[in-house]
Order: sequence, then structure tokens, then C-alpha cells
Amino acid sequence: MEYFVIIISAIFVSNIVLAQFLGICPFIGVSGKLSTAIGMGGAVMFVMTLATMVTWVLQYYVLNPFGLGFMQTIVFILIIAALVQMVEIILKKVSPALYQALGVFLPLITTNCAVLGVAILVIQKDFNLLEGVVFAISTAIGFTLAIALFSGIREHLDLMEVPKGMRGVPIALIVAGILALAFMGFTGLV
Amino acid sequence: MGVFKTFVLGGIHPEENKLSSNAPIEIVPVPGQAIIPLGQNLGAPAKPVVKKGDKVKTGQLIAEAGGFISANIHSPVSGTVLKIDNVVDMTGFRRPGLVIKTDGDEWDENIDRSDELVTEINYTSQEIIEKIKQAGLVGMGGATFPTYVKLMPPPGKKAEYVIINGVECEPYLTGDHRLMLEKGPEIVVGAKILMKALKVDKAIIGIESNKQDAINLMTELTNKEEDITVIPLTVKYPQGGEKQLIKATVNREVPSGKLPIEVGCVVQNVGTAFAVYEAVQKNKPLFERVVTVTGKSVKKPSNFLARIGTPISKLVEIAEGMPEDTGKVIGGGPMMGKALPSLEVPVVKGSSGVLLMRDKESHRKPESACIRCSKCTIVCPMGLEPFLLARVSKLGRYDLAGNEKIMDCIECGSCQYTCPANIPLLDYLRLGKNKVGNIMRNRKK
Amino acid sequence: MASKTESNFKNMVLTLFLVTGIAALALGGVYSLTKEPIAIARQKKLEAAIKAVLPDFDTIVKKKVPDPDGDSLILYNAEKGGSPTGVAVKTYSNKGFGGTIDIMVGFTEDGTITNTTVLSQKETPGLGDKMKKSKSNFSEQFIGKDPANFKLKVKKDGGDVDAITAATISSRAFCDALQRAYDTYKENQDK
Amino acid sequence: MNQLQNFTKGFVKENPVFVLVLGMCPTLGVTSTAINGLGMGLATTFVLVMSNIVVSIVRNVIPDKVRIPAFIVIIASFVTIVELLMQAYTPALFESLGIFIPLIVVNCIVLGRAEAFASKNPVGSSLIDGLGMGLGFAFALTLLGSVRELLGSGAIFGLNLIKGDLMLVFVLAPGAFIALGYLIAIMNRLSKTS
Amino acid sequence: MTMFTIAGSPHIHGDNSTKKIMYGVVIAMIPAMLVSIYYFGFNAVRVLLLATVSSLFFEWVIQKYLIKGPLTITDGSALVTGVLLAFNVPTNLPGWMVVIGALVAIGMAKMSFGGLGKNVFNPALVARVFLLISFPVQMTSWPKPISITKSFVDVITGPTPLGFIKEGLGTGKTVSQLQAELPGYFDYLIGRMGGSMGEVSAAALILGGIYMLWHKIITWEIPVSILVTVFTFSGIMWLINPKMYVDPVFELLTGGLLLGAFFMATDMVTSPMTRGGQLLFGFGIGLITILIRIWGAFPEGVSFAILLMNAAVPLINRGFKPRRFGTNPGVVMNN
Amino acid sequence: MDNIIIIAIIALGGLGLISAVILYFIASKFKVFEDPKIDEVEEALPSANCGACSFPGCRSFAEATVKSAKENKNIEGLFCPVGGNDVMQKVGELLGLDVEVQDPMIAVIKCNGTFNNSPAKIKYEGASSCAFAHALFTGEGGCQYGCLGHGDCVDACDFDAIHMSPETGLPVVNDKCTACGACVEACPRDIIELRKKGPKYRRIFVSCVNKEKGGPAKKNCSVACIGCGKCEKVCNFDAITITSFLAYIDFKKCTLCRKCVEVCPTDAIWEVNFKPRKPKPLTPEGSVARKPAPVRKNDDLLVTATEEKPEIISKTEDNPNA
Repeated sequence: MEYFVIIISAIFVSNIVLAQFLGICPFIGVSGKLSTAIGMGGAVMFVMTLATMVTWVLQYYVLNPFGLGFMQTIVFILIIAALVQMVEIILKKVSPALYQALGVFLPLITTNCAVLGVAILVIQKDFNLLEGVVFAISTAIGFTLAIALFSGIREHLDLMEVPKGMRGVPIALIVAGILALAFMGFTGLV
Repeated sequence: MGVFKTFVLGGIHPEENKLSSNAPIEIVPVPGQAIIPLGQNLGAPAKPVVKKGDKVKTGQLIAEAGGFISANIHSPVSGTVLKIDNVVDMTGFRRPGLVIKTDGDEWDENIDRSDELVTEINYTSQEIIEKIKQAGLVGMGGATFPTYVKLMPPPGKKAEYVIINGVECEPYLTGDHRLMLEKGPEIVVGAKILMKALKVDKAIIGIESNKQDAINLMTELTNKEEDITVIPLTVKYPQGGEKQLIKATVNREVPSGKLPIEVGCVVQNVGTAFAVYEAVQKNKPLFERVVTVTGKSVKKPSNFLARIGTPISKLVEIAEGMPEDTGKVIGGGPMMGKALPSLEVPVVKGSSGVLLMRDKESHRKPESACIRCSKCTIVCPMGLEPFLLARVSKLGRYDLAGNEKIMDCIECGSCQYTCPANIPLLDYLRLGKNKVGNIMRNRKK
Repeated sequence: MASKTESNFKNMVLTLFLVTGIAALALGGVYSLTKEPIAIARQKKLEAAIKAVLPDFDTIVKKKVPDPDGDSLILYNAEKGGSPTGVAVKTYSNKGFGGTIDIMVGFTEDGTITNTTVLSQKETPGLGDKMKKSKSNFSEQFIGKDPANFKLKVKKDGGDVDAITAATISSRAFCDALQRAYDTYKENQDK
Repeated sequence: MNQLQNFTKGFVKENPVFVLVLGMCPTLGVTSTAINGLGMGLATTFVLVMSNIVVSIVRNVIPDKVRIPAFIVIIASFVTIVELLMQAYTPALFESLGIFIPLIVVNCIVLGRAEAFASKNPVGSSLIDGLGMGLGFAFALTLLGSVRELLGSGAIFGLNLIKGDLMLVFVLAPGAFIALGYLIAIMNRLSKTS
Repeated sequence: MTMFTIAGSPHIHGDNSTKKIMYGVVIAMIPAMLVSIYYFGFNAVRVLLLATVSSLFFEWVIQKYLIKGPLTITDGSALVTGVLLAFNVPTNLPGWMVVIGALVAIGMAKMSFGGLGKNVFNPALVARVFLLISFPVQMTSWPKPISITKSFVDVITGPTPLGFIKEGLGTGKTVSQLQAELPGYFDYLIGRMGGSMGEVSAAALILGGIYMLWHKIITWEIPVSILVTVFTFSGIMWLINPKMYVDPVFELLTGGLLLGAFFMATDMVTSPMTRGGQLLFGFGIGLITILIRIWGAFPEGVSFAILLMNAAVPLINRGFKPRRFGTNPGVVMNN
Repeated sequence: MDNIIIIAIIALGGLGLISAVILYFIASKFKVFEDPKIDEVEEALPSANCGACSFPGCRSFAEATVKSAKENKNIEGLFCPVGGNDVMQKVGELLGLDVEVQDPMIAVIKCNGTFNNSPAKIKYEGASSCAFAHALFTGEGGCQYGCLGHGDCVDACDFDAIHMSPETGLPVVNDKCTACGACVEACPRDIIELRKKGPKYRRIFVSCVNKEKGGPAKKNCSVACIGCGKCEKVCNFDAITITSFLAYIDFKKCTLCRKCVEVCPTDAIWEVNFKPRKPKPLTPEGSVARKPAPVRKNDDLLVTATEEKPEIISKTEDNPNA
């Protein structure tokens, strides 16, 4: 039941993009086409899970025992940056097909605050490792859901004549706003 | 209404307006001058075989097929070739053609001009096809596809049915209806000739139920013929489309991008069946056809038997003149016909009718925004999404249009007819088809 | 422009090591410097909260005790001149609309509520956050009430508390936290 | 380009929020009040200026391949310093900005400026650039915060201007998106006409 | 000489028009309008007028001065939005909030996207949810219906039946205890219950729905799939524990479900294009509605459910294409 | 100092050290070679991604140039029409090659069927698309070769270089033209041609594509080329050829002597950006027979010549360099 609550909460109730304002840049940036949105979602899920695991271990086995809690930010970001770069290099060599699908989004992920945000949130919420991983995966699902819905709408708007002043980012933000309004219907679900 | 057969997807029922259905076919006098464009059929235009100043007889070959998909052209009048030059064709474009100055009406000797019905078919399949080819027959429904090509199924494909198209689903037009009433026996023989040419033993005549007299007559005429069935059909546009008619009569669907022969069917218009009869039994090439002249303000809506090359103005004159309030002239029916730039264009092999529309009917209503009501999708007989295709075509996203099967569109116009926002859907669809077709052809190269 | 350092193994590792080393040095320095102020700031906040709910005092004794749900609360026994003046209880409720709510409640010796203050909450701004003193006078109705005869339930649920309009859930959570504090306090009063 | 232009471009022409659409997460996340917006903006400005200076100083010593990790470490250090300082001296603000303070490190503007400007320009210009961009960011955040605070709770910087019921939605997530959407649209319009 | 007109075929047009569709919707809303005027009296007229007039006004202003495109306020779409907005708010809502609702509906949810046909979300619903989140107090205190003869007395406010049940369940009462305190099904049918202006009378809404179905303004797929889904899921829950969960008929008749199913979800612009898509769309709305009603914080979930599914429409449209001709070869060749 | 600082240094430094070492080894082990020149070339390109070079984007064009430079030691046939010679020069330098210099080109509209010259005989209703209208009918003026005026070329232009003039119903090209050829592709009637910009933007061309004989051509348009051959005869440089009643001036041979302009009986030959002539050579057709034709300027502004300034005759563009 505990895990169920984490999952529902991360996907719907406090959706990372629409309620927590994390990962907005890729949400606005790479949501032009459904296929890229899904690709981005996949890449985020991969990195987020991996990063959460590594940072969790670091936090509880390195930072806490040595009283280095204040270095959380710098350590986490360093790890995430290195991790992303590593994954990118390996993917490029090992599976060019997967690289084509996911890899192109990897550089964007280093600066995706959703990844660092989730790593920090997992620590803040006192999750254990498994809870943390579940949280990371469901957050990524929530991210993918939001970005997929959003890209569908944007592909649709692409075929419409949106007024000049609203075209691009403004209308995307309005759509995100209305989407966030709709997601508020889920409040209280858990 | 009974439970008539019909096709399943989409379709509309516009006001029928068959004003001239009771007007018997009237023979139009030979024009003083015949204008004969060389491109009268789908495919390559014909090549002239006469020179300026040559004397020609009615029915004499004046231009021969310019390729595999092409058809011979015969002189519709007797007289002198005045010039071989650019002439105005149906669309107003000046394209190569011949002008023949009429001098009497002397027919080619081989043509049997008697009215006697010849029912016995004394030719082999090969001979029939050759005769049809020589006579320059094309589909008389308006598509003008050379008839003999349809009679030669590609290797490995076998025809099962000959379907005679007596649907005439276009509003206003009555030529096929009158032809069935007046030349019924000949059409039946024509159908049998087609069956023999294709070596099939089943023929179906599909007629919409708003032509009850024609259904009765044809049923009576084919009573004795076990292999010919008359199927009455629900009145629904575009039932006259090949694919829709096949679906309605034998419940088969022609796959995307394929021809009717894929499902064992060959569809021929009743007009074509009659022309086949004349070509095979009477040696008469295609140089005249039935043309309906109609319109709400036309004083005498009529059906004419007119020579190819007769200026349309002449037909209108016999129908007691062009009404004052004419705003648009359409060659063909109101759903698929072409708007003509003037009355000074000639009757060609594909002219099924001339519709003079009143000015107040002839303008489009102002276009407004698409409200995504999906009515166009519901009426599309091909199961396409016209609103989407039109939109992507307008935006030049031809890759998307291609993926959404824009090439399946049969240009029936049902979507545009039904659109509550008056969007010129078909205009954009045609544009998209044109571009996607070009892209596909280029890719093949 | 001066020539760039080449990207060879030695340079890369060395630079990265140096950069991280210097960064760590700087961070450690700042951390040592701010360690005191941060601790003081935290202490101040806590003291301020206790001061807000209890009458004047000079010393505080901190005590961690279990609560009815198996969790634990912190009791701050305040004394002035050796005689107890009241107890502040740091309590919480998980029934809030937006998650956990932390509240500091002050009790007199006999169990009457002296005052309350919200430490942290994530309730809907403009609705649930009216539980904060600065936003509405909702919390004032508890002052001077003894939970023994003042039912800590919203009126809808048959209690004595006037709920915040359109924020019944938050009001319930507030009552829940208070009830928890009261129960725990009573439980540990004698010990 | 002269230094003045370098400084002012961050406000209008290359405003990180309204024009470049960078750093959206803090922009939307912390601007429920004007004071939060301003605080966040200034914290970011500090990091931006400091990291620009340091990056500019070391730009020639860092090998290309480890450029990004090195820059990130530099930025992260300053972020942590800000974190510690705020915790010590402005604990209330620190609490209301919450997770977005450590997230300055992944704000695209900071790394973007380090990469695009400071690593190619001398210290002086880098400082000016960082200051301009940072203040532009702070300006945008404060503006958005003011709008949201005014519409959502009738106040600006906690100063109550309108009494009565206001549109709570602007304090919440949806209002952040909507307000920013229209602000950008208005900015587009203004910059086009001027 | 007259100049002939040249145009591509077809040269005739059916008698469909956007105007006809929009005014058809307005006509279908008249019964519900009359019922609410009967029960809520002057206030209903006030809200109705404010909503429609300000919707039309905002549409006109934006088209004229901001978009500078053709003026289309006569096409009836703004009128429909206005009436639907009025239907979705309590009749005692302060006037200026109604005007803000109209601004949100027309300005944000419709004209920002470019106007009629381009919006992704149902404008009236966006406005309703916007108001609900912004002014939770005013948006959730509904006047009790009093027949028109007794109006102009003090308006008494009370919760909607669903809200009442939700509150009640929180205090540990059972459904049957609570239902005893509420009016019966017949009252819901004729509109004798608390609620937003247009949602109270199930009978009037069904009447309007039938009118629209008859005139082919809407298709049956969306309303039917919503109602069936809600009925099925609430029925399952009710069978599991009738003490905790309300019976399915109650769920159908209350909480604006019929208003949503017939008038809001069927909005052509924001619903899927094909039958399969529409069925899925309806199913999704029904499911989310029940989810929110039973487990969520809000007693009524129709508006949120429709908005959420509106967002999914582009994806649904991608997934559900009409059946293309030629994909079903029919009778196999008999040789 | 505190030992926390020492721990911090050890921990973070260690972390940095470890990640640097791991990254280095992974990077060298999983290395995928990509020529850094590709990036350099791409940077030099305009990155309009317009596809005028017949590659799907600037990146692939860059890849192709680098590949060609490596394999063939030249980049012949690869040309970025948007960037023009400047960019190609730069690319060539980057790759250490010479680039042949191409004359600057501009799109030229070869139709003058304005509302006055070719009045409408029929009325068109429907989609505003040249491609569609072309398939449907001849055009409102009746000329089946002339401009349809629905602006497909305008839509095709990525550079805002072509606009429809509301006065004439014809497109006008301005200085932003990069000769990418998108409009040439888009025009269903092949009216637009890429021609040499010419010295001081001076150029001479036949502003008509009508292949009809004189009679039918003149029937629909008063300024159609009737194929009379006068210009062909007067040209001393063999620059003019007539095929199917249509004159064509080869801009590679044309010396801009302007003799042909004078003899053209229908004013179908245009001279642009020349200095105004003295009033004397004003041909009767050019100035008296009809109203002064609109003056084409290099920006999209249209100025109609007035009676007071007879020196600005017929079709003279302002010289942007003057």
C-alpha cells in the first residue's frame, strides 16, 4: 500500500512537471513531436532511476557518516553529470540504435532539474532505497505522461493557426496551465 | 423504401434534381465546325493522322492513340480539316487539337447505320477488344479511361464480374437513365459483348432506386438471361464510383492503391456498354454521345445525342438559350463536374452533361473555422479524414498527407458538400494529391 | 589568447582533482563559518515558537516521548525560577490536505491550551493556510480551552471547532494534531 | 560590444526568462510571491556572477574534455555557499524557496552563460555579463512574483493592496504557467512594437 | 455579360452550417434553463445574462482589437460557451466572478488558441475549474432551490447531494443514513436539489440531449459510454459495500454528470473524431469521474475528467483512425 | 582548521579523481570517431536548414562537404545558395580548398499580367493556391502561362524576400532574396527564374512566358511576348533566342546594351535599375500608349511614376547602390 501511494502520488497528484515545477525546460523544449517526447521520457526514466540509486548510496554511506551533508548538492550534480556522460559514451558505442532513440536527449538531462530534484527529494522524504527507486520510476512515468499529452496537443496546435503573439512558448505555457488545472482534480486521491 | 443494397462507409444524399429525366434523347444537328481536342481521354493525347486541308468522312480515323493508355479519335463530321493547332478544351486551356469545317454528313462506308438490333456476337474475345480499341472507346461516365485497357486484365488476374454502372448518382444528370430507357436492348447486348471479351459468365447491372422505370425495363430485358442480374441500389452518392459500386453489388473492397480487377470486377458505364454495342455490332466508332443540358433556370432541360466537337453553346441554344441569371456553367454533374470558363468549349468524349447554375447557387459560402465536427470523416466513402488531409495539404506537410492515405481520395466531394464551415476541403485534397503524387513519382525514378 | 591546456589524461585528471579539491576547501571553510549561525538560527526559531505559545519562562527542559500512534513527540517543559509554567508540545498531523502539518502547542499545568503556532504546513494557500495566525483568526478559538471539555472536532463532525470555510480537511488535521498533543501531554504529565 | 550593452541585454533583448525561456523551473516554482521571486533572483545572480568570474579566470587552464564537469563543480560550490549563507542568515526565505536553491546548479542560464560567455571572455566582461543576466532574471522573477501575488492574494511584497476574494489559482501551479504565458506574450508584443 | 465563376467541384453544398449547429445546442439547453429559472428565479436570469453578454463581449473585443481577424460572434459559439458557463456555476455567484469566468473561457481557453475550432480544452469547463480553484468558497455554496413563487426571500445555501454524502462519509455515517436526509430520485429528475444552475434537472438535460441526438448535433457514443462507465463502476463499488458507496442511479442523476455527458463532453472541437476514439474518450471520462468522486478531494469530478480527457484527444485521434476503405476485402473470391 | 575541511577535500577530491579516471578510460575505450571539421563547417553555414542545397539540413551538408573534400579534394557541386560565395569561401578555407566563385543570383518574376494588362474574364472561388488553381483553369485573366496570383512562391520563401503586390496581383522580389530557388520550385507555371543579379543590380529579361502565337497571346494580355523576333534580330551578341513564340535572353551572353528593350512592340522586355534614359528614346508604346507602368523597386514598395517626372520611365528600379 505504501508503494501504491508513492506511485499514484508521483504520477498524478504531485506530478513532477505540473505540480512541482521540475523538468520544465525539457517539457517545453522537447515536446514538439510525440516520438521525441516519448524518447525523452524514456531517457529521463533511465537516468533518473540510475542517479537515484547512486546518490542514495552515496548519501547514506559517504556523506552522512562523515558529516558532509552540506556537500549534497555538489556531490549529486557531479555524480549525475559523470553518469550521464558515461551512459552517453557507452550507448553510442554499444547500441547505436538506442543512442539514436535516447542518446540525443542525454546531454539535455544533465541540466534537467527533475533528475537532481528527485535525487534530493528522495533524501528529504527519508525514503529507503527501494522506495526511492519506485519514486524515481513513477516520477519519470508522470513526467512522460505529462510530456506525451503535451506533445500530442502541440502537434495538434501545429496544424492550427495560433495567433502570432501566442505562438510557441506562450501557448505552450497556457496549455500547461490548463493541464495543471485539470490535474488538480486528482488532489486528495492519496 | 425497400432494403436495397448499398456501400457501407460514408456517403451523402444531395437533392436529386433530375429535371430532364422525362426528356427523350434528342439528336443535335451536325455543327458547322467541329473542334476536336486531341487529349480527350485519361492518359496520353492522341496523334493526328490527317493534315490540314484533308477531306474526312464522319467516322474516319483522324488521330490515333498516342500510347498504351490512350484512344483513337474519329471525325464526328464530314468535311475539311481547317487547321491543326491549339484549340480551347474543356478547361479553357489552349491545347493541341483539330478544327474540321463541316460539309454535308457523309459517313464512313463501314458503319452500319440501320436501327436493327444485332444480338448475335460473332467475334472472339481478341477481335472484340481490337474493335473496341479501334473505335476509340473510353469510359463514358466521365473518367474517360480507355475501355480496351480495362478489358485486358494483367497476367495472373482474372475477372469474375462485369458490372454495368447504371447508377448515375450525380444530381441533375439523366443521360444514362434515358439511354437505359431508350436503348435497353442494345445495352444488354453490349454487356454480353463485354462478358465475352473478358470471358466471364456473370454480369450485374446496378441501378439506383430513383430510376424505377429503368430498373423495371432492364429487369424485364434480362429476365431470360440467367447470367445478367439487375440490382436495385439505395440512392446514395457516390455510388457510381467504381469502388463503391463494387462494394454495393458484390460486397468486395478494392484494396488501397489497387484496381477493381484485384477483386475480380470490371466496371463499365451503361453509356460505354451502348458504345461497345455500336462499335462491335455496327462498326461505329465513338464520335457522338448523350449529353444532358439542365439547370433550374433552363427553360427546356434536355438530353441530347451530340457529335463530339459540337460547341456547348449550340446545345444550350437548342435547350432554349442560356438563362439570364446563369452564374456558373459546369461540364458534368454538380458534384464532380468541372466549371467551364465559357460556353465556347466543345463536347468531348467525357461530357456527360452541361449544368447551368443560377448565379445565387453558384457561389461558395464564406469559409469559417473548422469546428472538428467530424462530419467530413463520417461521409467520406473511403474512410479518410478530409479535415486533416486538407489541413496538412494547406500547410505543405505532404509527408503526413501521404501517410494518411491521401492518394485513396476519389474526389467525390462529399466532404466539402457536408462541411458546416464551408471549407474548400476538396480543393486542398486535390492539391495534396497532386503534390504527393509528384513526390511518389519522383521517388520511383 | 593564451594557448589552451591540452586534453590529455594527466591534465584532465589533475584539473578535475584540483577543481574539486579547491571547491571542497572553499565549501568546508564556508561550512565551518556558517555552522554556528545556522545552529543559532534554528535554535532561535524554536525558541520563538515556544515563546509564542507559553507564558514567560527562563529555562526549558526537552523531553522526547512516544505518542499514541507509536511515533514520538517532543515536550518542552518550561520553568521560571524553578517552578513550571507550562509545557510546549511539538506535534504533527498527517491528515492535512497537502501532507504533514507541524504545530507547536502550549499547555498550562492543568491542560488548558495557552496558544498554538504552526511550524510548517503545505496546505492550499488562501484556504488551508488560514490556520496560520497571520492569515486568519481560526487558531484563536483554541486559546484558553481545555480539550477535556472542548471537543477537538469540527462542528460538522459533532465537535466544538468552527472550521475554516471550504477547508474542512485542514481544520480536521489541525484538530487532530492538537488532540495528539493533548493526549501525549496527559499521558506523560505524571512521569 | 560595449560593457553597457553587455549589461543591459539581459534585461530586455536577451532576457533569460522572457526571451531565451531558460530557467523555467525556479521561475515558475518560487514566484508565488514577489519577495520569493526577488530572493531567488538575487541568489541566482550571486551564483551567476561568481561562477562567471571564476570560469573566466580559469578558462585557459581547463582542458576541453573536462570543461563541463569542472564548470559544474565551480557552479555547484557557489550554490552550496549560497545555500549555507541563506540557511544561516535568512532562514525564513531559505525555507520558502526550499528545493529550488540547490537546483540553481542545474539552471540552464548559469551553465549557459559560463559556457557561452565566460569561457570565451575576460573577467571584466564576464562579471558584467553575469550581473546583467542575473539581474534580468531577478527582474523577471520579481515581476512574475508581483503579478501572481497581486492576482492571487491582493498584495505585492506582502503589502496588502486589494481586500476581498482573489483568484487563488494564481498562487497555485496552474496560475504560474498561465501568468508566465501571458507575460511572455505581452513581452513579445512590446518588443515587437518598440 | 456575366462573368462565369470557376471553382473546383463540388458545386453544391448541403444545408449544414456552424451556426445551425451552435443554435441547435442553445435550443437544446432551453429546458434546463427554464427549470433553473423556475427554481432559482431572478438570480438564474442574472447569471445567465451576465455570462452570455460578457462572453460575447470578450469574444468581440479580442477579435476586433487583439487578433484583428474577421468577426464571428454571430456564429453562436460564444453564446454556447456563455450559457454553458452559466450552467456550471451556482446562481448565487457574485457577478464579477461570472465575468472573470467568461474572460477565462473566451480569452484564455478559446481566443488564446486562435478562436473557434482551435482550442484544445472546453472553454466553459476551463472557466469552471478556474473559478472552482480560485473561489472555492463561493463556488461550493449552492442555493437551495425554491420555486419561483417564493423567490426574493433570503437564499439559503447548502451542499450538493454528492458533497453532502462526501462530507457525511467523513464523519463516519453510512450512505443510507445520509440519503435519508436528502431528496429522492424524483426530485433530482425535476431539479429539486442544490447544485450549479444548469445541472439540477436530469429530465431537462435528457430532453436536451435527445433533441441534439435527433438533430444529429451530437452522436450517441460519448454520452452513452460515459453513462455506462459511471453506472458500471459505481455499481461495482456499490455492490461491494453499499454502506460506503452510493448506488449507481444516484451517481448518474447528480453532480452534473448528465450536463457533462450531453453538453460538455460532446463539444465537437474538443472530442475525438472517430467512433472508437469517442468510446474511449467517454470511458476515460467516466472512469476518472468515479475515481475523483470516490477517492478524491472533490465531491464532483466530471469537469476535471472532461478536461483531462480533452488533453488526451490529440493522442486518441492519432490512435483511432476511421476504418479505411479497402481494409476489409469482403467476400473471398470463389475460385 | 577543522578536520571537516580535510574530510571534505578528501571526499570531493577523491570523487572528482575517480570520475575523471573512469570517464577518461570509458571515453578512450568507447571512442566513436567524428571529424571535428564537420562541426566547424556546420558552424560556418547559415543554419537555416532550408534544404536549398538539396541536403536535409545544414549538418548533412557539412558532412557531405567534409567527405567530398577528403575523398575528392574538392567540393564541386556542393553549394550553399543561401550563404552564397562568402560562406562557401569560408567553408573552402576551413577545408583547405578553393571554391569557384558563382555570380550572385536573384529570383526574377517573368510575368507582367497585372490587373490592367490582363483583365479578369472569369471569377475564381476556392483554395488560395497556385498549384490547385493551375490544375483547375487558365487563370482569371485567361492566360494559361501567366501568374495566378495566389502566392505559392510567397509561402515557399523562407527569407521574406517575396511578396504579393495588391496593386498588380503579381509577386515582387526584394533584396533579401538568396536565390535558394524555393519559389522557382513552387511556381506551377515556371514563371520564376534565377538570373544573374547583374552589375549594380542591372538586368534585362523578357517578362513573359507565354508560348502562344501573337494573336491568342495578345488576346489575354497586352504585354505578352508575341514572338515577333525583333529583339532577336537587333541583338548583336546572340543572347536572344526565340522558341515557340517566346523570346529568351541568355543572361550569360547579355551585355545589357538595352537595344532589345527599345524594339519590343509589347514592352515585354524589362530593364531594371538602369539610369533613366533621356526623354528622346521614349518609345511610343512605352510611355504614351498606356499609363506609366508601375516602377519596381528593390524593396517591396511600389511607386507609380507620375506625369511630372517623365525621366522615370516604364520599368526602372531604384538602384540600391546609388
